[in-house]
Amino acid sequence: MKWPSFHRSKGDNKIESKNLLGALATLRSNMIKIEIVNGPITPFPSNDDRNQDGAELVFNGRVRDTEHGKQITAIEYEQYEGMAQAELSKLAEETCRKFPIHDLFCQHRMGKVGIGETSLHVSIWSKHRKEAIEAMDWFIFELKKRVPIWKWAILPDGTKVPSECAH
Amino acid sequence: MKWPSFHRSKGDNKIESKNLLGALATLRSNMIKIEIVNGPITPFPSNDDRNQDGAELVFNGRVRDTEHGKQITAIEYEQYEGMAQAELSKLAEETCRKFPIHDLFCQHRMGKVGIGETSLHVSIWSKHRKEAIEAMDWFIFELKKRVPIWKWAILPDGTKVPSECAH
Amino acid sequence: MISLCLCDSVVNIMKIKIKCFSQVKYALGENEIKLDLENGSTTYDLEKLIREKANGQLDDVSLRVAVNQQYVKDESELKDGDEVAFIPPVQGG
Amino acid sequence: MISLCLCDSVVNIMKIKIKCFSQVKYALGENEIKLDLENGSTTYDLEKLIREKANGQLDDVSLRVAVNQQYVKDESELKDGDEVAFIPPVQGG
Repeated sequence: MKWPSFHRSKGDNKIESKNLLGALATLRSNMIKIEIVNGPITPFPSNDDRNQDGAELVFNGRVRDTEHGKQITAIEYEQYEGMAQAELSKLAEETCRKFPIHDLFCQHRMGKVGIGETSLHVSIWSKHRKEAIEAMDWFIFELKKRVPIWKWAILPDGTKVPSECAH
Repeated sequence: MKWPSFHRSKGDNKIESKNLLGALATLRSNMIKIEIVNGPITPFPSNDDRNQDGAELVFNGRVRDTEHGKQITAIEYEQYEGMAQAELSKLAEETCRKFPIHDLFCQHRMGKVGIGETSLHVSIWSKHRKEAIEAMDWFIFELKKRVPIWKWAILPDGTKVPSECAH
Repeated sequence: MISLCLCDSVVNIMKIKIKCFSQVKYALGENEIKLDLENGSTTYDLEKLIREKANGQLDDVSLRVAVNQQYVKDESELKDGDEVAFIPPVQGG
Repeated sequence: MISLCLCDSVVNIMKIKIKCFSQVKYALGENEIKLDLENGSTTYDLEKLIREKANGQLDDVSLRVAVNQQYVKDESELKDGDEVAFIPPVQGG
């Protein structure tokens, strides 16, 4: 693979040094990539160079033109810098332990994001469809519960309010 | 939207002619696109011009290098021409009735597909993530039950056998 | 193409086209079979005939029936000109 | 930046940094608050203080506590130099 990334091996495999090459050959390691970015999302590569990933599932969360029924012109994302990245990474690792997926890449955008633009981009690769779908569902569900990122609604008059109380 | 496509309105909305414009404005119609193609998949556009689709979910089913534990060099897809397209279209319509999604586009490749290449490409757009994930899961599950498409495994020695009995 | 005739009178036959896919095609070695069947023959009669022709190769294969590109659930009477397919487990995706 | 002092002796204070986000930032009008707290103060004491300062604007907002960028479940004692955040419901995605 081409990207700087975090590798983690499944389980607690103890590797004897004399069997190292054989063990490495059979060990399936997950690749996780977490990026919090300020500009537009750059989609993760969806190319044909994987020969054991029968399923590739991509989720794009996009900004809608209303929040809680009120018209908005954009969303501004705010993060707890450091903690957001750490919580996302921890969550990705948990997801890879909980579901038999291969790789999980996630990009979350910060700052002002216009209507229709992608704020969250997640790609999951796995052998079969089932685990990719379940892992995607769980990962995003948990992200929305624990990763310290918030939305500010930009209203038509230009004011900016925390999304929940867009009065 | 830019593509030739099939429009269907939700429910049995009766439209009085004098209220036609107003009714059309609020009527949410699903867009369905079903393509059975011979060459490589051309991914459906994932752009920023939708303002009410908070969720965009894309599935790529790719050919793995083994079938039932045996090494293969490619898959050759076969269809019941006419019926495969009809069943896929019917299934897409059912999916749009069963789940509150907006649009469902599907491309299935025929003929020889190399290892790592995409054979099935599905994009679903909806307001929220939940219905997109459920609809994707159900659509592909049903596709694998009823759409008359089959796999022939191409073995390393060049022979071609129906996938289930790749002996 | 092969052609079988089960009828004893020319008046009482209907022409049926059978489309073969996957394991059915593999077992029979044909993409398409044209048959003359006795009037009143059903999908059940035809499936029995096809399974016999396959010499046991389809014994473990469950087949669904489509007539004129529509799945049919129960045994149904065929009519002249019908296109029939015995559909092995599908494998799209 | 605002600075509050709850201590009566210089020896017994600790310096705490509070990070403010979303509704907390909106209510307090600050990104970050530096406070001197009495030794032995807990996350509970600090949350009470913050809610008071918000003049009722955070009454309907549930807050989770993070100390040094880790969620903490129960009331915990703070120590000098801690970074604390009262985390309103998150909204990523």
